[in-house]
Amino acid sequence: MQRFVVRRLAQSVLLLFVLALVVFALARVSGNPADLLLREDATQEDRAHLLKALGLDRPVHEQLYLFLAGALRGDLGESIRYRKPATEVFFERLPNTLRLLPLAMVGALAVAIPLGVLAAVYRGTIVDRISGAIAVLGIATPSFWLGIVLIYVFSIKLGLLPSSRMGGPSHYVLPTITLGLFLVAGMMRLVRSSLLEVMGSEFVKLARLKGLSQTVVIWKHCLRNALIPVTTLFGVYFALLITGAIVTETVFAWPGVGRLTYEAVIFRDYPLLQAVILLKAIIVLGVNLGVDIVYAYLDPRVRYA
Amino acid sequence: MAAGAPVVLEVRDLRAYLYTRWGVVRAVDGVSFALREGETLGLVGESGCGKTMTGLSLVRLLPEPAGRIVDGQILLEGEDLVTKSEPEMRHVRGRRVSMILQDPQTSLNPVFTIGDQILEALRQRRADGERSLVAQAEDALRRVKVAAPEQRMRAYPHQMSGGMKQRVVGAIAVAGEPRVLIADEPTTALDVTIQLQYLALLKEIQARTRLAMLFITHDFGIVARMCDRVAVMYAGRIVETGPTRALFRAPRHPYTEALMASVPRMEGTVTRLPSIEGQPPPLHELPAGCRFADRCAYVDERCRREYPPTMTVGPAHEAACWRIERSPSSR
Amino acid sequence: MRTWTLLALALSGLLIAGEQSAVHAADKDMLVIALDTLGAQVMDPIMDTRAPHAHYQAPIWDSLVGFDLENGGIGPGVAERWQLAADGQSWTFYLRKGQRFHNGDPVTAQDVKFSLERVMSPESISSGAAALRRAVDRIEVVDDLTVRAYTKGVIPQFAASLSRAVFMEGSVMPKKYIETVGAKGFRDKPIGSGPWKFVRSVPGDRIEYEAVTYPHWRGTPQFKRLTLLLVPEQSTRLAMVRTGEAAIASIGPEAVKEARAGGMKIVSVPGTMQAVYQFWGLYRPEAKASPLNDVRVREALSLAIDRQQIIDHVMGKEARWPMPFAAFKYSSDMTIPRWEDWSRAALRYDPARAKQLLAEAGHPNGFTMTFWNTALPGTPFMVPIGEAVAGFWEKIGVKVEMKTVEWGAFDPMGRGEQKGLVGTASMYRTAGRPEPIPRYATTFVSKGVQHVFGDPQNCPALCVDADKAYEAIVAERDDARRTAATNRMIELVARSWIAVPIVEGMGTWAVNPKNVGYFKPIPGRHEFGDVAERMPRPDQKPWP
Amino acid sequence: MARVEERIDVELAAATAADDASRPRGDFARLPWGSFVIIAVLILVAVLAPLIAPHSPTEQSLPDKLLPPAWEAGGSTKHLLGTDVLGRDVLSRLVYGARVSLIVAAVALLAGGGIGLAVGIVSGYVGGRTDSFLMRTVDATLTFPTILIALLLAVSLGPGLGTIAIAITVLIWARFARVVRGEVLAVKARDFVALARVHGCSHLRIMAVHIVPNVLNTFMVLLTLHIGFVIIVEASLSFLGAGIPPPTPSWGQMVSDGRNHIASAWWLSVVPGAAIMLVVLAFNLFGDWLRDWLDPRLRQV
Repeated sequence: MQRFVVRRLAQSVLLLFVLALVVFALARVSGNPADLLLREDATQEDRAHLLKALGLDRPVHEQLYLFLAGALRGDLGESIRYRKPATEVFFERLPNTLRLLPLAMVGALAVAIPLGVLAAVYRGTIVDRISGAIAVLGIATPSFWLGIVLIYVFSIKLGLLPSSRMGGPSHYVLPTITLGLFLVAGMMRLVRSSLLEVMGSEFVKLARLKGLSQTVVIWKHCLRNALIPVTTLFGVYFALLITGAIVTETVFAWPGVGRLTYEAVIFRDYPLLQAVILLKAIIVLGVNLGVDIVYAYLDPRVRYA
Repeated sequence: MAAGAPVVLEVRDLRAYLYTRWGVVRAVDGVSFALREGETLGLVGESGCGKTMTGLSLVRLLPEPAGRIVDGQILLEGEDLVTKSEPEMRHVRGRRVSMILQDPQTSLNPVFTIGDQILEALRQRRADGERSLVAQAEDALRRVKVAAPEQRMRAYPHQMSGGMKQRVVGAIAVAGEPRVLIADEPTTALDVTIQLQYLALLKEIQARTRLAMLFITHDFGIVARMCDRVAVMYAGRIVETGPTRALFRAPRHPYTEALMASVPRMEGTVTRLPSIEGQPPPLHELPAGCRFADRCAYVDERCRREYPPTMTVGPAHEAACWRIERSPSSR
Repeated sequence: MRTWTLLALALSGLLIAGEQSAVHAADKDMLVIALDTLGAQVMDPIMDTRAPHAHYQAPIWDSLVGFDLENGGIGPGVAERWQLAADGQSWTFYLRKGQRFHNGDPVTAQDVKFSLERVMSPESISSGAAALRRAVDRIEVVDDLTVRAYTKGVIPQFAASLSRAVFMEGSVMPKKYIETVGAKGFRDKPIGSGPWKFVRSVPGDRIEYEAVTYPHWRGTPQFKRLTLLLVPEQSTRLAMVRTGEAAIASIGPEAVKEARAGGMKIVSVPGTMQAVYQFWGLYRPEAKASPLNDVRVREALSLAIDRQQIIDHVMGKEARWPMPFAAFKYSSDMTIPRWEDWSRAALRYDPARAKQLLAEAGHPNGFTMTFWNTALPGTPFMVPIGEAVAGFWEKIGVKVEMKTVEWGAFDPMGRGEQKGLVGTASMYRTAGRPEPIPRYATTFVSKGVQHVFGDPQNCPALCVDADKAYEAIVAERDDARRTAATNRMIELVARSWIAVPIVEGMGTWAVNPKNVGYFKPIPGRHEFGDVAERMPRPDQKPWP
Repeated sequence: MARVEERIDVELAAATAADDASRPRGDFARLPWGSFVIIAVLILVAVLAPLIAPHSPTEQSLPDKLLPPAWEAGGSTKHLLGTDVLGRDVLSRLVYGARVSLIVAAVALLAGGGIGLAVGIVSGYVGGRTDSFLMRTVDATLTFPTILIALLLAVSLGPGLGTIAIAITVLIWARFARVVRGEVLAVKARDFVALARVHGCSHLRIMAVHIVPNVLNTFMVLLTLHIGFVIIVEASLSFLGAGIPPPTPSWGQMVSDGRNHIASAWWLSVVPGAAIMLVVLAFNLFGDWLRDWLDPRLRQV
């Protein structure tokens, strides 16, 4: 297992290096933060002063060298907007996202697995149709619209739940549903189809031949096999979510890293943008590595040499 | 086995159909036979004649939602399995009727250890408790001649050979000490040397437990070695049943005759093995009369019109063919 | 499988429980204001650049020059009064007695000198810093309560630039405190002399303040605590006000109907901005052939616009008929009545006359033009206004190729050689300022950033006149003559139809009458950083 | 070690391809007439937009802004589905919006899908170091904020349909590449590929003749199932202010603009939202059916 992890880390480092270059270039092409900070009546001289203060007056290759050298030391520069180290800004916001993300994913699993199993076992019946409808709903509903409708219904009309922002457990209900529905749709369909695939295999007959009940056969024998692809999808969705949370964090005023990415892009805050994308990539690669390890646990055939 | 052993399993006019997109497939279309304690009945026929479906019907494991038993009785020591509810059937499977499937590669759950899968089967039986389940599981493996059972218990299916896995499946099948064992071509996926060992093993188990065995195969060599009696199936029906010796020496149904002719003989020189022209009729468009009519050398106008009744042609030897009526003692 | 899910749920539960307690909606003593942005959310006046910091820094720091609370513009602040020296080269400020910083230190002239110098220091990136560096020669402490600033040349609106009414400068910072704890320490535990003390700042989420316990010249707060929330999505801000989680929320005109439907009160701050459209680089050779170079065409484009419909329908009546470019009812140095009459007549809706002018100019069935539609930060309703304007132009036969662009992408195009904009029109805005002339310098003077009349290398007659007119105003010491010169400049720009006002926008807020009592905003100032201390409790002063 | 990597991705391919495969063994897979009709209507509306739409999508009449749909109080039959904030006819914008959304979806899917297919085949077939590098790139691309690319392109290429399509393409190709690669691995493992190699076929021929046809049906299915995803991404980009710029009507922009009027003008976001849902439903059903129809294994059950 060690050799696999080491090889994977080596690949990731190489990839992060390439990603750093790409982000460095892309950010600078999208505009200059100085223009956004200057007032309309600022003269060229004012612009020069500001660029100097922000360290953007240096030639591009020098900026690149400073950025990469800094990155090796773990210093990703100072955010132009927040005037403090970009990593500090990122790690201030990360816990907020990590409060919402796992909850939405686990919640989605807790809903998707039973629904997926029911849809597979009672294929073609009303249960299957309902779960199919939920799946389409999940795929076809823009999350910002869902969030706003949920706020309108549950906090304005019914006054049951707080409308937004972080806070006690009741603050987590609506954002988790908004984030989770999209996940439930994808995962449920996967659980259903992979379960159907497994239910058709021979060892299921053998299990029933042992006199095991239908539920034991499904929940023990089949589900264990069916969940293997779900773990891989878990990794893919986590990567999507960590960027996709921008919309939900905006609607529910959740100060997470998704929203931070959006701000960094809008304000062309180069150091912050570079830091956010690199740190997110590290997290995603880490999570995917974790998923592969869980994968090995689930599927004995895949023991890493 | 003496003919007088008590009948353990009797199948009367069993019909099991598959409702598919292309119409109703009449896989088992009126099958009847009896199985005695300690006896091995061979169920023989070309692939697609419905023999596997017959086996699955006995344990009520026809593929959902397409397969359904539409008529007939399956009497296990007098109790009709067709009318039993699913929970009741759960007590039958593994404890009173068990089955060995064809492909060992896919019969075992890849993500559980061998030990887990055997213990699970043992737990289903009324635990007699005086020795721990693990010890019993190791005994079960020893009985099927698996070396070093303690290590093997912790192994995963993909770490074992085909032959080894089929032994484990066998151990699981007999763990519950069933009265009837259905073996659906258990050795087809194994190579020849392992085949013989496995068949000997089944014989040994049968001798010890006196269980009745229904052996489904298309290989006459195995039939000759393993089976006391043989039932030949064609297009969803049994066309001839009788003691193995009688069928090999004096087959009375043209299809059995043709099958026997196409088996290579040791004695005598044979230039070219005869084969039966044509194909068995599709099971969802079965002809009215005898289903072997198109391919039968002795077909006449009546054969096409009317399905022949089953007639006795010898001691415990029956066949369903008009030709018998026409010349009762042809041999 | 079961255990795996339970384990993950327990883990998340742990994370939730660990976070801080939330804002309780039912807390009577807490005034909650939901804003669409908290800017850089850095507690240091020299570190934020755009308007938002007038929201969240104003409660803590007083400005050297304050507000005229009744009709907008400047008024007494930390300095009770100030005087321009006879030679016009220096300004003397006389501080109000008995002012204290939150840590008890007295506010003195040394603090004022230190603050102004700190704003001009190299690491300061506040947007007004550049203007101050250009204006100030040196600063002298006369005595504990008097400070004098020497300017480079005569700068008529220097005092105004040290007030939040005009620019964002003039915050008075504690000299001794900053010198002891250093800049970082100052930013972590900021101290000012304003009516609210700093409590806590949660990045990207909220900033909490505590009222001072002694009376304050800006007004003694009725609420014990103030919280500014960052809620980026407008429909969410509106929801918070309706549920009472927030007392006040900043909304755009499009949400006014929805807010009223929910029983909220609407507070509109008149004269916070002016939505305009302008033509770029028409003087350049490559734009010579453009039909827009004909003043009759440009006037026709203005006459084609039904401004009343934009006010009533696009802005939901939360807007006013505009004054001339960058001018407002509270503007100084111009004769307001004359220009009110002018705007009624010149900016009228007269499509027939517009078509006639187009025909006279040789375009009876219209022509094609490019129109850049964008919205500056804080005024997203500029885009719908732009769409409406384009719609009106299409109605008189002009084919408009509209390009809607995000502000960060549009702004750089307006600087340097403006190659993308030459010969095109675009939406733009002027901020609510008492002095119109600095804004005229930016757009119409050849050396200005936008130089729509002409640049130093290529300055046609109109550009020369504008430069001369501007010089006349800046050099003029006498008020009456400066007003006449200003009028001339406004006349020149108005008749050019190159930069044309559309509507005067208002800062609109949704207010929950059960959370906060009746209050009046400061005319021209969209932000409430200087209003929070005068907001009464609902029982003290109910809404009419 | 590579073998193990393959195992994972074969699993994923089987799963993700089975992601929506219902494998209705023996189930009566009747033709999804419903989805055929909806898709046909959609394409018809998009093509004949100018004829069908009662008004021009950008024609404003401010006085009759925010009119409710005809069947509600205050609604007028002149505007069947009501009008928006600028008095434009919602039905006409919906009709023209169909055209825009379809074009964006088509360009993004064909471009993104195409690149994904190519990368997937190369990565799957070649395997080894290039394969794992490409897959790590796929991982990283998923973390890339689409909004950055959308904004960046808007700056350099100027706003418009093309910009959005390219931005979504960058997001899509990674998803396609991953699934196609898994499918290629599964196909490569089958005997007939080895057989072809034994007969001395060149790698290119093997890829073209053997690999592509087998991968195509998964690719087709993925295309249909991603239609919904593309429209939703466009809507989210509109919400963040980087979507298809006005005045071009697009469903995503309409839903996003309508969000401020949920209570007072519900139809502004519900109408386009319903349209998106209908289209996604139709394409999903069509995708499911297509998968069964194309899947050789299922044909001769």
